Amino acid sequence: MAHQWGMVIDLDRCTGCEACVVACHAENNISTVGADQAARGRAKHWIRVERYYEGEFPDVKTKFMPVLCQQCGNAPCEPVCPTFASYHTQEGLNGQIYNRCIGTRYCANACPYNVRFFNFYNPVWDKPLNLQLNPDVSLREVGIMEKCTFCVQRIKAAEIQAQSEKRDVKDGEIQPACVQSCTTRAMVFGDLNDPESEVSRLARSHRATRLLDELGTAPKVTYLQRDSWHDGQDV
Amino acid sequence: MTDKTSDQINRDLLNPLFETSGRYWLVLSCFVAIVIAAVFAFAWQVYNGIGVAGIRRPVFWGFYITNFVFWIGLSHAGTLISAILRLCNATWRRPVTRCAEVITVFALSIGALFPVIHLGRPWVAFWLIPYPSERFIWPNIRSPLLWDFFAINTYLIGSVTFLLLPIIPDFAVVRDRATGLRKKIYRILALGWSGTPKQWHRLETAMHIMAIAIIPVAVSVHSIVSWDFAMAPVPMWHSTIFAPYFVCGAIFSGIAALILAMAFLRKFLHLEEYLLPIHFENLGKLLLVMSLLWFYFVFSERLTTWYGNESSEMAVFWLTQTGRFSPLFWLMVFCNFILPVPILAIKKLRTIAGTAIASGAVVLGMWLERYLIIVPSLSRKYLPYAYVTNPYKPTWVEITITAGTFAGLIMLYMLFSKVVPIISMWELKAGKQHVVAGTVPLIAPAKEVEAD
Amino acid sequence: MERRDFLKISALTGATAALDACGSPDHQLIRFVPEEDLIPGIATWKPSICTLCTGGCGMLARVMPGEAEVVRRGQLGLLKMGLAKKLEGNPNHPINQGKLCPRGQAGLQVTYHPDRLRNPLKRSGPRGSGEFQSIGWDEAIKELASQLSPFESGKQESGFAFLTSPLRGQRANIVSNFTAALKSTRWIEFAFLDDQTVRLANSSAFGHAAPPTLDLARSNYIISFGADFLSTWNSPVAQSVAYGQMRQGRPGVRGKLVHFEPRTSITAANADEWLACAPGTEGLVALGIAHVIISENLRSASAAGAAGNAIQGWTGGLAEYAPATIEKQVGIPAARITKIAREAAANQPALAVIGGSAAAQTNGLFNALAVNALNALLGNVGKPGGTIFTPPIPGTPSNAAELQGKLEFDAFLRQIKSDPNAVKVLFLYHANPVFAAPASLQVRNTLEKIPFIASFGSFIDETSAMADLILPDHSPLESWLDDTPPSGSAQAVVSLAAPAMSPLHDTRAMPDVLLDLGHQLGPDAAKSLPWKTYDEAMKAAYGGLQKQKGSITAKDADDFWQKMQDQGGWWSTEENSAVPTTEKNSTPPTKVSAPQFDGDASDFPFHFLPYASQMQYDGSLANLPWMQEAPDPLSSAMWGTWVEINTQTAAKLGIRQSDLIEVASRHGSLRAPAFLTPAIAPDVIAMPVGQGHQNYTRYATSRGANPISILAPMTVAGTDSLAWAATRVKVSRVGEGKLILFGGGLNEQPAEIRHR
Amino acid sequence: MSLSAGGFKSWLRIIAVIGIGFVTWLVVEHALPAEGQATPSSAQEPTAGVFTTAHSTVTQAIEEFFNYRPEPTQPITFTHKVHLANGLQCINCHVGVDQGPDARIPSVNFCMTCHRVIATTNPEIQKLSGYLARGEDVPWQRVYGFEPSAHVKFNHAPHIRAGVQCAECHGDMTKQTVAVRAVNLNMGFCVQCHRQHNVSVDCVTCHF
Repeated sequence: MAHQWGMVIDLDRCTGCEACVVACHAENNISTVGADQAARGRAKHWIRVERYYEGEFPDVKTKFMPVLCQQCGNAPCEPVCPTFASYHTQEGLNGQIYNRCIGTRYCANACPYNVRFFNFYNPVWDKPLNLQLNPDVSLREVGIMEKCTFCVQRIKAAEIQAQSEKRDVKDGEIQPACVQSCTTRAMVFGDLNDPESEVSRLARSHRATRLLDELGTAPKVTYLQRDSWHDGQDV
Repeated sequence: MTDKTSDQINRDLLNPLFETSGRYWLVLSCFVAIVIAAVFAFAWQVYNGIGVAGIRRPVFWGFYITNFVFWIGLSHAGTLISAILRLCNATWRRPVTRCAEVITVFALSIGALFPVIHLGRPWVAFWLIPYPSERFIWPNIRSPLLWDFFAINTYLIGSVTFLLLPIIPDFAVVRDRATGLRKKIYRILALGWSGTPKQWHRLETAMHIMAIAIIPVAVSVHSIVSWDFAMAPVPMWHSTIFAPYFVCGAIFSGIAALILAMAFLRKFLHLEEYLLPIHFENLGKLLLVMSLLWFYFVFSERLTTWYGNESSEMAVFWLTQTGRFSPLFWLMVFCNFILPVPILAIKKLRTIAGTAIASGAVVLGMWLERYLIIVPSLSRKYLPYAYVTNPYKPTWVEITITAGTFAGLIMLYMLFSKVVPIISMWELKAGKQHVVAGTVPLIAPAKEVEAD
Repeated sequence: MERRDFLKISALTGATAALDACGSPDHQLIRFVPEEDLIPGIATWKPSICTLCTGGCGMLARVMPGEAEVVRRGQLGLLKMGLAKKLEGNPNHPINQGKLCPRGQAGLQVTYHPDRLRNPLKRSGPRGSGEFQSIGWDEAIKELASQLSPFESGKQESGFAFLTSPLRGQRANIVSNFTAALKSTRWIEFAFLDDQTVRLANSSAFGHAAPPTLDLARSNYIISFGADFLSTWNSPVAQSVAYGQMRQGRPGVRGKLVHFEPRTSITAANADEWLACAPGTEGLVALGIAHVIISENLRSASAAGAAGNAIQGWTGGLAEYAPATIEKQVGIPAARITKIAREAAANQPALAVIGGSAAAQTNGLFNALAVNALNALLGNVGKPGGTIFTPPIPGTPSNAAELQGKLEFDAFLRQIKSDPNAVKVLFLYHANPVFAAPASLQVRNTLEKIPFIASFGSFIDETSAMADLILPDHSPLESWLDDTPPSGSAQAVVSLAAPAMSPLHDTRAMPDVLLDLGHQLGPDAAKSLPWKTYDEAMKAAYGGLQKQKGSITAKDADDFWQKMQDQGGWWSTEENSAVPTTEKNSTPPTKVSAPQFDGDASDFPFHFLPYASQMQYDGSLANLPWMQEAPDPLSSAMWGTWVEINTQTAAKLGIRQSDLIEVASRHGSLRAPAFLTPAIAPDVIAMPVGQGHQNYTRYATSRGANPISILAPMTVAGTDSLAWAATRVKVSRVGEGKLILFGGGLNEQPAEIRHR
Repeated sequence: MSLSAGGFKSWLRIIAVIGIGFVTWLVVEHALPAEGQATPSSAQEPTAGVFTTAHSTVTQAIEEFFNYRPEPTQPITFTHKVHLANGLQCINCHVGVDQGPDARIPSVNFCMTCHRVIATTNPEIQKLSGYLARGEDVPWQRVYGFEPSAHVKFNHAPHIRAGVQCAECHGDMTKQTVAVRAVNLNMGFCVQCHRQHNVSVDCVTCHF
């Protein structure tokens, strides 16, 4: 049976430290664009930590929410791509096939989560920063759309490993870079088709919600809402 | 006009083909220069990357797609209008049809450029063509962009045919007058037209078929263009009203463009005796109707959004009504409704100058409309964190290319008027004959021959 | 020059890239023989240690073969070598348990930084001009030796001084021995964010001169006073891991976090209750809470023991600190203080912690002692779910000794100012006081007086730009490392790591250079530095742990040594957390002391609150592109600095988002764009430390403004550390500014709708 | 008549002036680039002396577009034929091919382990020892491999495990001296084989 990779993010654990953001940059060869381009809205962060304030001083609530590609089961970005560069993989990921992308940017407009990023110029690494580049991830050149892949290179590696050992991928064996670095263990990754996996278990929590679920995108990222405190007795 | 003999008609209308003033070349070269600048800008963009344009996350579409929709809209000037007029046999249409159809062909080909210009990697645009390869990959038929690709090509082929068919007899006339190399060329273009009853009859049938066929195509094209937006779950895009809204807007801007073109032709090609106030008045009435219709669409779109009060859509709504884009929005309303309606409604103002002014305003207003559909929605898309802080601003590249396409249309038009009589001569003659006879069949000369 | 161009081209053509398909060898760089035959595409994981902050996290470096452009034998060519590609937390390490913060992740870019110094440099232009010429190592070391030789023979205090960032483990040991060998007591550890105040308070209250270890994971109620323990304070990753556990790790139990700070730090943002008490009144609040607990007999005053006795009037029940009495002063309703006190007493185990700005006021020591007393009153010091202390490493001097006889930085400056000949040679290592000390201390002019300065840093920064000689250190990933984190774990921890990769450039490890020098200087020096190399020193120091009960069982010394490298260190297995000594009470009871502020409230209406940036920390990480482009968690700003100001206050002053505003104290002024936020006290102006470098690589130079520069030179009473939260400022709008934000909407509701 | 016409004309002019003025203001206000927004300086990126995935020259871009790659010229005319004839297996030298993505191309040290004693007089072997003497590795040129812009992540190991013979993709090396590009490894070739052995042809199997 095919896997359905999914993620759970516990907003009650997340501190907004952004370890995931930098880990993602390191793992996925995401180039920095520099101050000028960042000012022109060209910065690329496959995962970002959204911060919202509620209320006015002194009763201000601050909320953090990591947002990455939700790997929608019913993704608006997929049908609009004229060349199948953005398409649904057999394991339920929203694949982005760089070499097939012609840069219509239609997918990015269709995406309600704004998690798709475009290479307005060729990426640049001042030597020898290029020595850090992860050989398992390809470098996206100018005119190509890119986005979070759930670290598909790690998924593939684990699957090949499992296959060579004639077994199925174990739960927790695969950790995307963001999940691995998450300092509070707020993120959990796993197979939603396996009811026993931790991610499935957490996705059944009473705190589980999905981002912009009302749009019918069927996201595979589940958010566990922030808990409240009453005398320490709370489930 | 009725007292003009066919010789006079020939003389007046063929005059531009055989005599060219120095001023013509001067003006032409200006426009050519602008076009060249645009080509350079595009080359610059290909070389450095699309980043030289002003687009930014999440406003990934800007001037280019605006122009795309605008030009496709403009292209509804001719074919649709002239087809309708032909079918319902409006005699006054005769001098108008051709300059209308010409606009269609040129505007369409210019509009079709933009999807390629706006690509991140234009050199692989050919992947939109479904061609067999050993990789078993085909384009994605679910994508509205692919629908565009087919719709636009169909429409282009259709309108080119529709334009060329009625030119054939005029080519023949030119052929008979021209000399030397020109004669050779026009001989080929005339396809051996000799004006036999059979040829007239076939021309008639062909025109009939085309006139009927082209209308659904024209309507479908702009519906599909509208679906580029309506199919995406973006606030204020995802709306069922878009298809008719766009078609209406297209015809609206199309008529406006036609009136402008006629006004200029009349002035510069000295066609005062042929393009008469009556033509402008009638087209003006059409424009008035479309203006009211357009306002109806905008109103109902805005009303439903506001009444529905869905937060993600309200963000966009207020951004255009009172927010950063409100000046542009209200200018649009002014240009498309407040200014043209009185001018066109009051008979005294519905003069050539009046309609021309109204049309100019409408063309601008319709361009703004497209801009206001695209940019505000993308800068207010769902999650507030992704709202743009510093807005989309076009760069010199986008502006140059845009200017270049406007110059391009005029350039092509000027060149065209030098190779083809801009008014269908034989239809004019036919019209004259049968004003006398009192009956107005579609193709008169055939009857003539029978009479003999 | 031509050669360089050619290299550029070869780089552009992707000769160094994944594919060099076409062409022939003579169009490419020569290739050196690789040390070992590496198998391409296969990754190995090598333990390492994060040195970027005081946390002391253990790391695993993912090393893969790659082709690097390197200079060998004075010739440039390609070398197949193992390259670190990714850093992850070491899952076995007791401190960070497999996790790593954004700063740690970015450690890679230190190694591969384009502006990293590649070989020894000698000053060629006038001092500070930044003109250097490359020289060989032998020449460099000879130069140093000639400078130092007079001191070694001398008897009295010599003119040698060693200025470093806070060091631990054998690095510290070698530096101190080296300094001693040169007959000098001037080893100065400098850092903008030092924890001296907290250490002192802990030492007098609990007998442990160490920062606390917070057992959040098992705690039910946490009261934090300005300690941004989820971001930059103490051992952030250890605390974050525990925090996650505290929130959702225990079925049926969810701990509560209450945070007192004038602005919303990352910790405040995650608190269940954030209370903006007036700056400097944290101690009062703590005593207010204690008062409620005592007066309502929720716990007896005596329970606080020594910590309580350190506060005047503690035994009397702190009548004058009743919430109703202090609420005006602290700006928090009495009811809430009372409520918190009752909750804390009811939800055991509970703990209190102080840090950050609360301890960086002029009355910081009092605040710390007050919080310690409260902590002791809550009764969980040294117990599970409370504040505990990392036990000392068996067989090594306890870190209590580290406080004694250490020359403080401003004392050092005073010495030079009073006697220009006091210091003749200064060694610099990773300390950048010219940037990280208030301009009013005139660090640059003072250090100018020193005839000879040598730096071991890997980068040119404001301070090392003044050096006469630069001997670049390896990057952490390229060198041996050891660390003995004083906090963050209930186990005694010794981290140790062999080089994860071989050096890219012609650099040498600072400890090895010191040992070389020592042996060249003479017999005395050689005696006090008995090891040939740095790793030998470590082997000698930690060999004894083999007998201790810990994470490694080895058959012999070499086996133990090897296992220690494989594991990334040694740690005791059972949690024998050090017990606080309650009977010892050295200091006389301290009276309540009100905070002093520089500049009077009428001219300078705002409190100025600099804070450690999540990304650039204290400024030492501003040179890393990832740290520049990663959006700040709260402001989402990139590639620059900003001034946080309350929305209403800004409205009063006519300041709009991203306007350029001027912040002026009595000691200087700076300009930066405004960032409007509701989550800061109306009378407080906050600003992240880290930007505003004048000379710190291509990425950080002249970017943003440096809040430290306008601070007043005030110290925390009873200590020598800078009271960096004790400055008052005024602000005014000067024009349009440029603020690069990644995030757009600040609030959940789109503004267009909210205003209707 | 003429009067009214004249009145009308002047009225038109006023409208025109107002309209044009208003439009210009709007364009300046809303359409024209703000400073710092559209400065061509930002277009100068990427700067020289950097690593970039793009092509440095237009010619290169065109060559890749038409998938033209010149045959590599090897520094040493290494003969696979002889080595294989002498009983060596591919994997003896190309270590790691069954463990991970890439097969190793042996370093000069590795070759010299045998050639210290074998065929030392052969001029090509002397070239080899020459490299070692100069402390250089042999600058072997890649024969196969994908353009970076193909974004292909090929992994040898699973193919070896699946029992794919080296020859199927690299030609019969027992007949080659210096390795030549015997098989055109384009996507069609891969997909065809994957379909035959009904292995996944999901794009993300190879492209990520």
